[in-house]
Amino acid sequence: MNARARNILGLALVAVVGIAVLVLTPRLFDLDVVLNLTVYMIMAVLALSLALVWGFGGILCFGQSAFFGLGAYAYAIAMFNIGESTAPLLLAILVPAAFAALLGYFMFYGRISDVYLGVITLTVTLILFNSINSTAGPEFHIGSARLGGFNGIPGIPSLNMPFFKDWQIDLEGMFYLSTASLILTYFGLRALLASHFGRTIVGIRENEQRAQLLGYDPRFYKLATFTIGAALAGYAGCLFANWGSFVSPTIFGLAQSAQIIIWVIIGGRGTLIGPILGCVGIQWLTAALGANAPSGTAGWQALLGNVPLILGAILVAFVLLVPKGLVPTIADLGAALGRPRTRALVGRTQEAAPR
Amino acid sequence: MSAALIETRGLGMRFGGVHAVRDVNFMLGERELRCLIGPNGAGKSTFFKMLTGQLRPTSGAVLLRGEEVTGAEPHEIARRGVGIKTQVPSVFDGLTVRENLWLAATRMHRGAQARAAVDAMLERVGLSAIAPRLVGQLAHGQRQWVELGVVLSTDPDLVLLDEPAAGMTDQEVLRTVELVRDINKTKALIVVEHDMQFVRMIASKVTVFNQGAILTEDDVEIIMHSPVVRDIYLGKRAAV
Amino acid sequence: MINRRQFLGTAAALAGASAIAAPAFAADPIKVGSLLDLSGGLDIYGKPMADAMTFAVEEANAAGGLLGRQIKLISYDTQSSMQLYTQFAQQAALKDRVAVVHGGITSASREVIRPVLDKFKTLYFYNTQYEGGVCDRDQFDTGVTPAQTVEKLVPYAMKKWGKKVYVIAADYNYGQITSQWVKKYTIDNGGKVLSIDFFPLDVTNFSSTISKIQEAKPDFVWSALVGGAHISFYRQWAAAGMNKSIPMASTTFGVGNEQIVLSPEEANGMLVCYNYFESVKNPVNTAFLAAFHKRFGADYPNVTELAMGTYQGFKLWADGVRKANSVDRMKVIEALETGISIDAPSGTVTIDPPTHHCILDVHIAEVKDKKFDLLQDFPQQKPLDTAAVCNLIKNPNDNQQYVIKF
Amino acid sequence: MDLIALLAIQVLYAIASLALISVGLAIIFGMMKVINLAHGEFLMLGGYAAIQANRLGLSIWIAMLVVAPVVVGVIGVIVERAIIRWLYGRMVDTMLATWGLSLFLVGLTTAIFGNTTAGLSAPLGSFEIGRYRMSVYTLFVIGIAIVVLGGLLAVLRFSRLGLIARGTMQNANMAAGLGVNPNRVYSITFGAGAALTGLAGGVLAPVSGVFPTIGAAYVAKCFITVIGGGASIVTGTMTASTLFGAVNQVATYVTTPVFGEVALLAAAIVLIRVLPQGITGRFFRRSL
Repeated sequence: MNARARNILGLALVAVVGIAVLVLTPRLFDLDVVLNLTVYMIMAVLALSLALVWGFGGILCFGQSAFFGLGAYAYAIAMFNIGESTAPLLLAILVPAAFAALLGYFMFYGRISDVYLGVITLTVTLILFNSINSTAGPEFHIGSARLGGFNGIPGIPSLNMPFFKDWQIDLEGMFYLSTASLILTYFGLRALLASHFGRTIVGIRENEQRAQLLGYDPRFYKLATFTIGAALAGYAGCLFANWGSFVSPTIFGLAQSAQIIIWVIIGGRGTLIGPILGCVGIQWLTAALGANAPSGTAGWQALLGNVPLILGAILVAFVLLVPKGLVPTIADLGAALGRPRTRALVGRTQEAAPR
Repeated sequence: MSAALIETRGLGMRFGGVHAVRDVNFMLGERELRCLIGPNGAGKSTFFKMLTGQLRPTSGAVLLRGEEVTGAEPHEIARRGVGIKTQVPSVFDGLTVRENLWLAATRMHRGAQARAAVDAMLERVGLSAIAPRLVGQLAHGQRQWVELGVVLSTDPDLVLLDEPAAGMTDQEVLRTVELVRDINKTKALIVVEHDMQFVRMIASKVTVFNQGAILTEDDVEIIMHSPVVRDIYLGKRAAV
Repeated sequence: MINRRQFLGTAAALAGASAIAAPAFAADPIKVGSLLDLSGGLDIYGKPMADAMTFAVEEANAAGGLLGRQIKLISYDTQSSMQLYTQFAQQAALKDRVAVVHGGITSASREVIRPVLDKFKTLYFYNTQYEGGVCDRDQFDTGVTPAQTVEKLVPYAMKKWGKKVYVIAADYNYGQITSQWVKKYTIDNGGKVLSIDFFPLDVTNFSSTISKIQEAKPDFVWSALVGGAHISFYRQWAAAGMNKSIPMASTTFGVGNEQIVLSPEEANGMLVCYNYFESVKNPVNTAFLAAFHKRFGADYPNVTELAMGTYQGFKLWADGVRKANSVDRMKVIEALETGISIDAPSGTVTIDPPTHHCILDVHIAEVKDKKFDLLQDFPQQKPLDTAAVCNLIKNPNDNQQYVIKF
Repeated sequence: MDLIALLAIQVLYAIASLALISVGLAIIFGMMKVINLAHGEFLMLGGYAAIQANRLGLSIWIAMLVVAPVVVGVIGVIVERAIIRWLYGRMVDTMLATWGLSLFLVGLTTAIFGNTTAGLSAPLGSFEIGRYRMSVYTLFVIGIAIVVLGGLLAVLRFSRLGLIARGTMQNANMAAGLGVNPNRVYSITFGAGAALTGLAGGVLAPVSGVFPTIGAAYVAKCFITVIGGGASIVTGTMTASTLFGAVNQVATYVTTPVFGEVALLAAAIVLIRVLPQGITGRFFRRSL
């Protein structure tokens, strides 16, 4: 059937583009471009983690940055104590996942939903931020790693080939790793969503009651989704800690959480490619606005260089005018142009949160 | 004793001061078909919600094949073979008809088997033509059929139908009747319905609810002519 | 910790690339990078510094530029975000290929960009007063350190008010380490620190702290509070009528123009100690202020300590370039290590070769009606704290921030 | 003894200020089931309104108690017309849109006022409790909180507006039943909520100072207080802020402000877990 054909075509396209970026960038561009792209790729992985949890699982998580931060900190702390990056890398995934599993059990099995979920995830993020932010004193350290409070942890050793301590990854290696991670994450999630599990979580998002009356336990599925998302975010955090070789509490902050949600909104809930585009677009915009900002600029220029202003306007505009986000809207337009149906699993409901 | 597929003992539900259901002792055998009738607010839907675990009874017990399931989670009860078609069609609007049925069928089968089951069910409820459509875009009647298909796809032993004929055209009603009879060949059903014609066509035995309690329980013809029932309920619908 | 070999490799490849990609004509301008927070929570510090940098560059260009080339200022707004500090530092070093980077405000931001610029062999000037201890041949720190200010202000305040001190400080490197210095000098002068309380930069409610202080009954309070939110402490302090009964000394008050934001009733009588005040009397300063106000308007609130640090940082680097007659990183470093010295608005400022910090004048002043009255001058103070742990002449490959033990 | 008195006042103050900053949000949430994430910025705007008015020579009292609520109230009505109205029934989208609004307002105020903390000096001077001195203004804030909540209670209970409001709280159509256009009720409600928020912002300006990003420090607390309080406006706000305020202040005194915050947040999580519908979702159901 042609829907499936288009589907495969789409996947192939993504694969080609992804691999092209992976292979060509370092050959065509200067190192600074490569480095910037590296961080975009890392953030895109983070965007995908929320795309899964919120866009498909329907779980509004204001605290995705908490897992991102936990991953980064777990890696940094473990790295200073162990020095060989295999275990730290795993910890960066396991710690956030475990934390999410606990929190998720607490929330989902406590029948807490949509807005209240938002409140709790938000609150947890703030707790982490406040706590970590007030650990500047020398008394706060885990093993040989000082937490550093507001200043964070600078000079984090970079990843090495598993079990080969001296075979450390360099800047280009970092780019290859991040880009490959993004590509694999994308296809991994596509596979997950095509699986029975994936369709079930979408079903639960669509109609929790019905899913339950069919014998699916929403609490379990939500918990699983939440945990997978956290693990992914933690992995992104580990990459981020490598990219800048520092972590600081701001990655727990509200601003960070806001960013992630904005990426997903703009790209579109219920798609994977959308959040990636949204993420890269916004990141690029933020950096572009900040570059070459001489002092004493005129009022209106100041407004243009004013990142929160622009981001805020974008967010409001999208919620009001393009609530589904770019990709689904474009897909719908495509559908409107005489196509019988587009990807059915694209979120059709106005409200992504479960009813 | 073991004959009973589902049984309730002194089942009761109170919201604050209100007794929505009180002391209901109900019993249904394997492959039996029962109609529940009674005026609005008689507690029929509440009763259903307790059978399916959507509500936790404030008193009494629900037993499936002699095992107590009182206050179990809805999905647990569903997994023990109880399927319900709710009053307002409850389906996955964002998914296609096929995906709706597939999600239900995969509770029992996997892979090719599931796909086969889905195709069969599409045939059975006459939805093959619109299988790729999004359910959210279908008409009310069609969504009713989708929900029926979804419920049956999980292959339950007990099917609860809450006003299946509501908002259906006459020949849709007839098709429903056939379907119900067909289902009843292999499964037990409890049907809540106002339309007495419909009840007459499918049921032999009828349970009458009134003010949250079972008023009486008897053969459909007798119920039809019982003055008491007539007074509390059928009075206004005698003409039907 | 960091894999040197790889980075050297990269850097070498890079140098090669740049040699091919951008052959330097004498004509094309010298690029100077500036990384400062012009938005977000820290721009109260960043904006004045950016203005000073703009002024310094324009002044230099008006005077014919450097080595006959014009200077092009490339200014980045890091938006108080650590990620952007990294990103822009990379951009400045690799894309713009700037000759030097001036900037960084908090120690956090400095420690984020320092490794990046080391990595890509780009000279780095950090022009903010800070807690001291950074030892890195690739970097110069033109701001004052505790040994230059705290060491003077503590005994002065103790002589004036008494020996019992209550310290409140911002909860990060600067606050933590500075308060340690305060404690050290208080004890050295036979005084006693009653308590040290730390506050994250976003705390705005100090009511319970104020009553704790009242309980402790110190002779004076030492404030190392930082940032916009902490201004509310001074307000609440005054509102409780405490500024009448317990005086206050600080080496952070005024850096964010607090003395202008607060009313005289709230701020008067506070003792501070810095390298630069507008009220410093010397011809260079008079000329500077005249020119600066001509550029940024007569109503420009105040040239802060940090702004002056930035201005002087640029001047020092420029002299280094002239002396080296090149913008090459190593040549400039060696030139600066000869102990270059300039006549700046704050007085003579000299590079201290072993530490890459500055020898400069400091002044104790008192807040008086939104201005600073100079009380006492301490000419040519050395960065003794850093000197105690850091000698880049002896071991030029040293590269870390020492946390000085007491 | 005097220490006890001092602490008592501080706890009262913590409660009062929490109630004051939350009540506006509570009105909007209780009546419209709208979570306004730009609430913190409304507080911030109230602060700036008061300060600017005062700079223009108005008495600080007029500036705080009249100008601030009026200005922010008007802004509230505009926001309701421009954004909220289009998103009714889409709780999450409303949340996101208002979040965008909050970013926008932060950017705008930064562009206008810059990041330097503006502020008023608190009037009324200070008084002594035994060995301690304390700002009289603290008592004033407590007083304002009492007046606001009391007044609100009276309005809801006795005025026609209150009747309509309660009606709308039960269900939106009821307002229509009372022959009132729900849209008008909504924009009035939102305006009123915003106005009270502006008032709070104005009143707290002298205590905490005002800068564009200060909203972030408030919004989470308000958010939590309202959710924790549950549907009924006055009782919910009062009970929740009493609980959280006390927890916060005590923890702060015993340890540090940071731990005070954390304790508050932790308490909130537990509360929501135990009472997902908030305090008034379980107790005092019929209350306002």
